[in-house]
Amino acid sequence: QTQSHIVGTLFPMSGSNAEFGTLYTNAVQLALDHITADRMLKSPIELRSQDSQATPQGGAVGMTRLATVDKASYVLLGFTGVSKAAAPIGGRNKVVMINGGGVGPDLATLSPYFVNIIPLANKEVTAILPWLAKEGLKRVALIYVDDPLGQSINQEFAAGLPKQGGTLVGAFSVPPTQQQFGAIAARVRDVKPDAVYFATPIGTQLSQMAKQLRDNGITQQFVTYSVGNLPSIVAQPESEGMIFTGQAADWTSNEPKIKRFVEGWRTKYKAEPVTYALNYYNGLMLFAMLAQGLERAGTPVTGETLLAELMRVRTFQLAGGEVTFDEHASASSAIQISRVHGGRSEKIG
Amino acid sequence: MTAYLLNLATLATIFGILAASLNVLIGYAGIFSVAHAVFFGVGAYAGAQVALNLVPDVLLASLAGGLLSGLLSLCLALPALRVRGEYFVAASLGLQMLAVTVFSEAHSLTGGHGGLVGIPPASLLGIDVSSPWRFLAVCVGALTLSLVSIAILMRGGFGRGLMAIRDSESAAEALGKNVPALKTIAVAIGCSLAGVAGTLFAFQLAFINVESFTLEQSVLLMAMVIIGGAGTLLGPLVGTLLLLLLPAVLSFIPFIPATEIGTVQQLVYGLAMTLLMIFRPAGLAAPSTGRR
Amino acid sequence: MLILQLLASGIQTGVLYGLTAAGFALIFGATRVFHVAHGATFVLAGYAFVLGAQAGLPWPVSCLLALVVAIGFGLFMDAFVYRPIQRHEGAFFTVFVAAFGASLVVQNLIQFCVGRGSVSVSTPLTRASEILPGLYVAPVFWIAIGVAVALFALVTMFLDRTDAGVALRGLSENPELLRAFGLSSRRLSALAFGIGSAMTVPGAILTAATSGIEPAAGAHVVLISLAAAVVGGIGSLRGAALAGLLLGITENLIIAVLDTQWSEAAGFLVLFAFILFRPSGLFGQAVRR
Amino acid sequence: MKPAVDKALGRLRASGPAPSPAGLVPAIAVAGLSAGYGGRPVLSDLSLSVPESEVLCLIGHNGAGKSTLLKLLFGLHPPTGGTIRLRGTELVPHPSAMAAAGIAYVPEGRGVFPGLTVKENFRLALWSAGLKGGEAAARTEEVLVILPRIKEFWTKRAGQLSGGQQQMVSIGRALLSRPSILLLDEPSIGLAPKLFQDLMAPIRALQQQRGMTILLVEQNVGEAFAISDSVVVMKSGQVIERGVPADFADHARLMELF
Amino acid sequence: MPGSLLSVRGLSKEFGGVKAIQSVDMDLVEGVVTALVGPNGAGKTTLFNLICGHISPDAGEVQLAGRPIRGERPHTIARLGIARSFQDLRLFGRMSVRDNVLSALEPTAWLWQPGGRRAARARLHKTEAALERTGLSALAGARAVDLSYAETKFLSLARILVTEARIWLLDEPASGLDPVSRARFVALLKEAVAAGVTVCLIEHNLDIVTELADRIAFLDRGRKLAEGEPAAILRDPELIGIYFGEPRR
Ligand SMILES: Nc1ncnc2c1ncn2[C@@H]1O[C@H](COP(=O)(O)OP(=O)(O)OP(=O)(O)O)[C@@H](O)[C@H]1O
Ligand SMILES: Nc1ncnc2c1ncn2[C@@H]1O[C@H](COP(=O)(O)OP(=O)(O)OP(=O)(O)O)[C@@H](O)[C@H]1O
Ligand SMILES: [Mg+2]
Ligand SMILES: [Mg+2]
Repeated sequence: QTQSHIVGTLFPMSGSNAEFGTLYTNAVQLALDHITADRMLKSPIELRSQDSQATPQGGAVGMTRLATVDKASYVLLGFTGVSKAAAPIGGRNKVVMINGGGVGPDLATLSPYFVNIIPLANKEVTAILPWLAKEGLKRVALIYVDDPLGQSINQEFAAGLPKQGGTLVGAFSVPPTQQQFGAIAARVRDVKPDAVYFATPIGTQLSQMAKQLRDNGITQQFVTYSVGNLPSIVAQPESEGMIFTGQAADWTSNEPKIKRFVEGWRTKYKAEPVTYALNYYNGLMLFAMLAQGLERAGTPVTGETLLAELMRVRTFQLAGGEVTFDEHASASSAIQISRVHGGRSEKIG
Repeated sequence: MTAYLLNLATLATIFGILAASLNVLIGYAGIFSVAHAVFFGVGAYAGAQVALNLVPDVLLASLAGGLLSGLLSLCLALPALRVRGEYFVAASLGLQMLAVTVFSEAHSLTGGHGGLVGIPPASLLGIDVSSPWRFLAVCVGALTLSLVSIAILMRGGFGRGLMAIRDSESAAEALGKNVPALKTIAVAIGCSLAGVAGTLFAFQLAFINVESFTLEQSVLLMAMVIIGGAGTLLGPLVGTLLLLLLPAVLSFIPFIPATEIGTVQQLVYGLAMTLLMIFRPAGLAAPSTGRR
Repeated sequence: MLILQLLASGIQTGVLYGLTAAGFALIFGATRVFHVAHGATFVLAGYAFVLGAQAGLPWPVSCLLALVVAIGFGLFMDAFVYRPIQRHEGAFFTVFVAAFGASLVVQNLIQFCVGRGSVSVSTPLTRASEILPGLYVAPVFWIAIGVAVALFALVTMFLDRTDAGVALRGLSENPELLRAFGLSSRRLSALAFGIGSAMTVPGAILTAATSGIEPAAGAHVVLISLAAAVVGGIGSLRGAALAGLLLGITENLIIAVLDTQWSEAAGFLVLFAFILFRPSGLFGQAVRR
Repeated sequence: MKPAVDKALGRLRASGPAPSPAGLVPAIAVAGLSAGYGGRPVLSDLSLSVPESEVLCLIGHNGAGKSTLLKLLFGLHPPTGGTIRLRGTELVPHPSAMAAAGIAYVPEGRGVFPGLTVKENFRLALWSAGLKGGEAAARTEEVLVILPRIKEFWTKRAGQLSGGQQQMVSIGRALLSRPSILLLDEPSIGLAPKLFQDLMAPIRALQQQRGMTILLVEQNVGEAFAISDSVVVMKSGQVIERGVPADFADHARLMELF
Repeated sequence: MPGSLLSVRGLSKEFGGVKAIQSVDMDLVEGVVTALVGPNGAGKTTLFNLICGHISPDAGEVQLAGRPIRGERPHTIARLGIARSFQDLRLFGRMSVRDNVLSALEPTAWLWQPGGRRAARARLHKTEAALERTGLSALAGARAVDLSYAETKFLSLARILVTEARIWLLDEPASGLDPVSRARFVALLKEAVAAGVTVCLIEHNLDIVTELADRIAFLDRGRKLAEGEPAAILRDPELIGIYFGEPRR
């Protein structure tokens, strides 16, 4: 028995985004179970958790703590603000940071040590545009949170829709704290869209948007990106029929890795898994693979060696399929389109 | 471990400056501002812009941050000259909410919700002070300077003038105090110091966005001052240490389940605030009241 | 039509703001306590209702449960937090910090016990139908107006007509003197907290039905209450209610021309302007010392 | 001059500290009473008896503890030791209990709610005395007979009244409960001397007619003595002298006592 | 009027229908003690507030040694040498007794004080002397809120004592004092008058008025009804009727 590998998590565990923190932690826990069961590593993995509160300051303090006190070589984190604050600290301390939740396009180039295992949001918009055209949904109204994510989605639509013969008939930005959407509904109705696209990174906000728009007589098609895959949203009656994109993650697939993840999740947490969870599951799995390679080669496992290993291998077989990292260590994988139906999500393309 | 402690210590120092500057308003001048984070923010953005676009010199950036905050503090002085007590609290609240909106909408100046990224490492008059130890030293220097100047000012006639206004504005006027001028200066001093703290914060984090300058931050700052003891020199520091380090200490407690750490922290935090106020209403650093 | 629709949603938001703000103003007016935990009362009432409904209780029972929880929390804060502090020097801001701490405790306790997401009740009453071309109004619109107006009338009548109401006004002026009259200032302040807290219940229940309620929802509620209480003139129920309505309408109407992130700011701009240009509020008397 | 004072002093000492007429239980008797604010003692081991149906004037230097004593007697401030007996029965003072036992208290300063009308001020007093309907009306009428001028400003806000009028309302509302014991704390402050006399004359008449007991704290010795039956002097939280007003007529002697 | 240091001409003020002061003329003559007498609500305090600039008059003129001061800010008027006390004292409650007095000595306290250490020491000396005279030396370190009633009255006087004001406007400075303290208080005032201070005081206690005042100005319902020698005023049956009777509204 040698020294254990320290892996940190830096998720919001309190405040309005704490639902994500719980989800991500569960995913990491499941991955750890599987890694241990498979005896992938010689030394055990030890998890250390810090609360980022989804704020930059929380992220900076937590990251420093993980990097310098806990001496983690590998940290899983999420949220754009947190990522931005943590990235320089992690970079300075040579800690590999895995982002599986934040999808702002400005995350791509934060630091060489900053790895995006989730396809960034602009890629999701690119994937939904043809589908909208195919369905004849020409007039699109966008409700977006005014942050880099929302802005980039807005730009993607404004540029991409006309090419497909559609128009962005209205783009309404909201602050991240907004909870009342009755008035927005009035404006959305006013522009007579065929489809309404929601771009908010906050799950509770998305569910409120969907409910209040439906309540206020908006019957048009709802569309969103991977955030729509949260269990609380899928379960909500007002989400019925909502379309969302996400990494290709087919829960019904027979591919053994994904099957193991889905079944493991169902037995352990008595719930349906979501894409975000898969990202963080894969995040820890990726660590195990990298560390396994290093252990075999007799190289010590540090942030530096892990990153070198990642950039050397580039392509990994993770649950849900093959993932390739580009020169900025940002992943790309296939995007799938799903629909909420009867409180479950089903793949439609 | 050292780096972690250094980081915490630096943050504590920065918040120490903030709390001490807020204390000038709350404790001495009786101006109950819940908009202090606004001036913290203004300083941070101004300092960060200087560092990003001109030179990453702490002194220059702090000067810019402090000056801009001091200028904009007129927004706070204006209502302070007209109303007191609850009305002023409400006014500063309004200012805080407006400022948050402006911070998140003025993309070209503040980067919006995305914030300003990649603030370069700090230097001081050409010397690199970006290493944790050196930057802590800079911050401690700034804190010491602030505390000393606050102490000197508040022990002297200026401080007495402010406290007189705090206790009875009309009596202070009747004794020849120029109330509007004294109040405006006090607000300007408090807010410029907050701006300096903001600049240091921007350098320390290398990334800032509106989330650090919200109402919660303002209330937290206020709690630091009140819990430590408003109107005392060391009270704000005590309050800062307590409120800033409490979460850090709690995170070392092993038996709290990882998923609940945040909630438990906040719970203890809130409980500590309430209980401290019930049992030490005058603040921790205040002398236990003798007569009366 | 857009304006009309926004006006409608402004009125619906506004009457509930007004009612909650009037509760805050009542408490502040009578006891001089800046009850920042008013938002926590709101959230607790909302959760009590939702949990009651989810447990299968009939809705009147759930409402009653919410009422009991709200009043209970108000009384608890009065007796165990504010009163001990006021027994000391009772500085205004000490109360502020203590109340803020208590709100944090409530928020995190709910997170701990119930969960972090928002909860809501589904009811067909929130489904809007087109009553005029382009104007969609849900039954809750009428319910909100009806309940708020009725409750507000009831409370103002109580304050104007009954002995206890007169005593509450006396309490706001001089609690010590009330004791010299042989009345219990404690019981009266409990009364103020009871009624004031009860006034959050309709807002909480209807919010749970329309937009769902989350542990952190209290902050916004208390901000609005505070702003409305000041714009209305501190201590004036009528002023607070009217200002609440005004803030709700402003927030919504502004969306016709600006993006939503400006709507809250617009409300606070109104507040700021009021303080600068009419510090006594809509109905208050000037304060200067 | 000097021998006269000595003689008066001698007579005072001979009469003893608490001359209560034999066989009559005093209306109020306190023994060994002590109290303070935040640990600072104000009253220490104070004993005093107020005979039934008398006007007892309590004088003493500023801060002697006179107001504190009245507050204690009405239960507005807790004692730290000693006993309070009301017509022989010991009780723990509490405002509502004291009010129910027939004591009324008129505090120092203006004892009215300035924002309420005179009528509403009276209404509160009636409510606290548990009086309703016809009975309340009768009591109000009764007080308005004693102090008829209150009718002139019946619907005005108390804050708009002059000091004398406010004091009249304050005493009037105290009379609503038909108290057998009235505690008056410096009713003359801020009032012109004649005003005070005019105000107190009907109260004195009522007192004699009903046999009410009045404990009057006053600084304006001249006016107060004119309507008092006996005088008690307090110094630093203790009773140091007791006598009848005539005993203190000598100015120099009075100054010495302060 | 010859020797008039402060002159008030046609001063009027109305509060929402209440005519608190109606075209009042008054002169404070150097070295003369004027007592402002009148029933409650006569407008005495309001007159002080108008003179000191705490509220602005609707009409009228105020001159200090020939210089018009109407419309000046209160602190300017104070610095010109008019000191006032308040009916409700308005001490600086959370400051020490010493600081209460000291702050009265540094009206223009900016970020730094002119004169350096020596001037500061001189101010401290002056403060200690004032505390000594008012009998507060032993309490110099106590907070003002912790003082007893009589002590607060003396502190209020000490704050005025240290200023170099030529005119003192005192609003019921001795009300509620016990006879001994009152005697001490009056003695202090007499000393000040002897030293050349011009005093105007509002007082209900006619003993004090007769003991101190050289002149009486009689106010009722905002109007000055009479002014003159105390003996003359106090003999006027009509004025006495108003003063000792209830004010009729
Ligand atoms: N609420 C209070 N808190 C603290 N100390 C108090 C309080 N009330 C009175 N004291 C102090 O207790 C002492 C006695 O006060 P009290 O009011 O009983 O005196 P008094 O004899 O009525 O004087 P006066 O003639 O001035 O009315 C004084 O020293 C006073 O400062
Ligand atoms: N700021 C104000 N606003 C409204 N009314 C006022 C104000 N100040 C004074 N008044 C009114 O003006 C009148 C005169 O008041 P003032 O205080 O000058 O009387 P005073 O002679 O000092 O009486 P007292 O002897 O009772 O102190 C009163 O009717 C009072 O109610
Ligand atoms: Mg007294
Ligand atoms: Mg007056």
